[in-house]
Amino acid sequence: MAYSKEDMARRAAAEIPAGSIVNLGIGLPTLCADYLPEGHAFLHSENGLLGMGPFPFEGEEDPQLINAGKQTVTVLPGGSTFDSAQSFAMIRGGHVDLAILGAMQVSARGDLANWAVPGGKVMGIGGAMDLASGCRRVIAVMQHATKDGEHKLVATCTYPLTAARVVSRVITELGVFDPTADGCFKVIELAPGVDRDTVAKLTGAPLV
Amino acid sequence: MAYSKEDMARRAAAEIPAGSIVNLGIGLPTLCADYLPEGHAFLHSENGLLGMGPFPFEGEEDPQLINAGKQTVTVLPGGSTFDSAQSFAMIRGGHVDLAILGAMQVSARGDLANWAVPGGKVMGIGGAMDLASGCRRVIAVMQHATKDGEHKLVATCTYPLTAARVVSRVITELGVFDPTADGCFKVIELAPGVDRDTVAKLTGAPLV
Amino acid sequence: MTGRHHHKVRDSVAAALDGLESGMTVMVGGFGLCGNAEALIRGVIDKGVKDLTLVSNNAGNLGKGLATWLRADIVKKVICSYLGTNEDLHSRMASGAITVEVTPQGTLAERMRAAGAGIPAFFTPTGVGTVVEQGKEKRTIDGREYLLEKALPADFALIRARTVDTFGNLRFYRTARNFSPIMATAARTTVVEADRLVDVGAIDPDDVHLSGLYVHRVVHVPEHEDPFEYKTSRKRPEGK
Amino acid sequence: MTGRHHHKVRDSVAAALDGLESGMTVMVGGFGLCGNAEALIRGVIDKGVKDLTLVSNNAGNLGKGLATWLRADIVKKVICSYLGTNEDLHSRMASGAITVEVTPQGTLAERMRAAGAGIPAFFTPTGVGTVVEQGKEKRTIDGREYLLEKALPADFALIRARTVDTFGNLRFYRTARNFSPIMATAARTTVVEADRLVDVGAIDPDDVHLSGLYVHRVVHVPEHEDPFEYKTSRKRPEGK
Repeated sequence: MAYSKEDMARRAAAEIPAGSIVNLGIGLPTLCADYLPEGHAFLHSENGLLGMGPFPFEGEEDPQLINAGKQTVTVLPGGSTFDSAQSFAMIRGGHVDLAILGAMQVSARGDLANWAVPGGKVMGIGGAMDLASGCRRVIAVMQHATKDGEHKLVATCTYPLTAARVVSRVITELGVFDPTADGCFKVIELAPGVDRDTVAKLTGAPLV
Repeated sequence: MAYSKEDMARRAAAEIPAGSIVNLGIGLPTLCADYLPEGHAFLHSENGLLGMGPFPFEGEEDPQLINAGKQTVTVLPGGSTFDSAQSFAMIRGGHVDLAILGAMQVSARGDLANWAVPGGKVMGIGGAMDLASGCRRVIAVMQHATKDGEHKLVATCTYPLTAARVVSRVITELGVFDPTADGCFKVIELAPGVDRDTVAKLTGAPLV
Repeated sequence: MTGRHHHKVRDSVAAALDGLESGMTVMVGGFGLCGNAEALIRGVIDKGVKDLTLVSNNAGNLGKGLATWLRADIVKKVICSYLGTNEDLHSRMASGAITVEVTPQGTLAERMRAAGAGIPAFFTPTGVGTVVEQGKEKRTIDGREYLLEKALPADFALIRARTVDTFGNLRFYRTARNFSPIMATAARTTVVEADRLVDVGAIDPDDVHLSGLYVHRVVHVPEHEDPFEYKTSRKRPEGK
Repeated sequence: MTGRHHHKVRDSVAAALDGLESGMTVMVGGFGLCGNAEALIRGVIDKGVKDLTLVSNNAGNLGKGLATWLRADIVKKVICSYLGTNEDLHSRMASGAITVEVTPQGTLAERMRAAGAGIPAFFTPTGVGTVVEQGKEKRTIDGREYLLEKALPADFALIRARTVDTFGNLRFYRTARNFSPIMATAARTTVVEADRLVDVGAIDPDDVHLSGLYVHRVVHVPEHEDPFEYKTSRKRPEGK
């Protein structure tokens, strides 16, 4: 009974302190917003918006009010808009408390690879490197391994890095794991019905 | 019949192109504004104002609307306010077309000294160095020599520099002079009744 | 001897683009298709220039916006942060028709801001330990590693704003702001496509997002397509 | 585990200054006496802290504003751009009671902006060939000389704004803005003295001058002295 995507989003949302500024990456991390009590945290979107609200009601979409994934969104009372230099000043300057990001690989020392596949099509960097190196805390939400069983939690990333030693916690369908300075993943919790041996086989670095 | 202060201000104002952005230094340069046709140029004040207008009418002074000399001023239609980082980004980035500044010494190569007297009280730098090195053109308005006849237009500045090789024109009560790359002051014009020999004696570098 | 801050309003897109020539570096505002200067983008194609270096976060998408420049083969190089699903860019990058320089988005923004602010280079933590390091000076300052990045200026900036006065003071709308204000500061000539054109005095000095000091030409374009890139919504609950 | 962006409104100046201790570096907004956070300035004296490093463009004038800190002998060092007629500072600088670091005004502003923006150091042309060069790296970039300047952070920023919502979004008034927004970005803790306090939603997102992301505490102070430093005026022409 591994975590579902919804479970993973809920588990990641539980990492968000009340009264914090959070940037949610494209994809699964975006779902975290559904599990936050109203007014609990303030969502930052790197294209120039703080206080991002949910998707608009049908018929109220505004093409000039979007998130970093170019989806139409809303702005909550107390929100603010700003230019891209200001937005990344917020990120790089350490004013965003937490980034919850998708990942392709995370190393046991916290290196993050989430922007390019070796030999794959270059999708670009976008805000990934700034978010990973600038936000005060970085949590990765990802599948524990590929469909073919290849490790994604690894000893050393083989994919191009986004930033080195930045991920403090990894949330996968199998549980919650913290990279450590000595190169092991510390098991924080296992999903219901998941045993440690299964996780160990699917992880490319020692568990502690 | 040397130039009066008003003549000097009028002469300096004639250097201001229509449709330009200008910063006028504290003191005599401020008087230039009185000789500009309405809407001719746009005055920048480094404390965060573009489109500065004349002093307010008596009774309409606002302590929160001041110029860089901390005098109460007004803002004209089309004016804008901004923070100090933005204001100096404008200056340093070359977006201010012209600075007209007071000077203690100007060298024949265009070095400017206008912020400190050796051994004197330290008044501070303020915006002087940013204006002198950032504005596209710098004109100095000054007395030609001290009361004791000491040179102020010199071969080499003995006062602490504000910026090197930035002054393109000097306006004094005796006339208009341009520093040159070969270290002479080029005589552009002499005030009515002023002869070249008088100027040469009161100038610390060759005239051409 | 006349400055550039009189009579900024042009009566046509063509007049507003006067002096934009082949081979130039052009910054174009917008985040994907959001906040595009649609008329100016069309105008550059109509002008017949080519070999442009385009600086834009995405260089268009879905065949729209700046993707029309790619299809018209008038771009030789793109400096951007993200290609994503922009197939027009992917295909030309693969064929070698266009050189693509990919930069972290925050570094791209800061390089423009630096160019506009007279800062020739700055240190940033972004990209340390990644491919972005290549060819750059790395330095440890107060115990942390940083890369030296250089200012990125342009010949022209083509941007759009919601409300513009005749001096070129700008107000933007929501996330259509994005890169536009900083591009305006980084370019030798900044051209603004104005949704609404108003007289000086109509915008309070404290309400100006970007001073007209950075703006050289204005053209009034009241109608825009404003295409959706990803139109997402939720159902309205009953009774709301 | 609670972030710093809930319940920012404090009911007293003393509560707003909680944690401000002797020996700290404190930035205080204002250009001379214009835009001073008057109640917070008084509150720091009342608190009884000392040995502060004060970062301010002028450190007061005419015995008012931050000159009250100088007279109360609670400042050991001042980082400023201009002393001018501030006799309280001149006398203490002469006696050695206070160390004064004088910085070009634009460099002072940019160093704060850099601290807030995660830029540890940047190159600037200002000060090249002057005493400001001393002890700094000088480098030629694209044929021009520049100095390397470092970011300037602070423990606290004490600023004032005209309109503030309960999340700490700020609007400033005219030239009272000056250094306040960038100081807010450069400090670990930013305290805002609000002329007017409003609910969230009262300020449109596009009208926010500085996002509440940079603000940690707000105290409502409706009354201010707002002294004139140099009250200049002209006569109203007859009939106007």
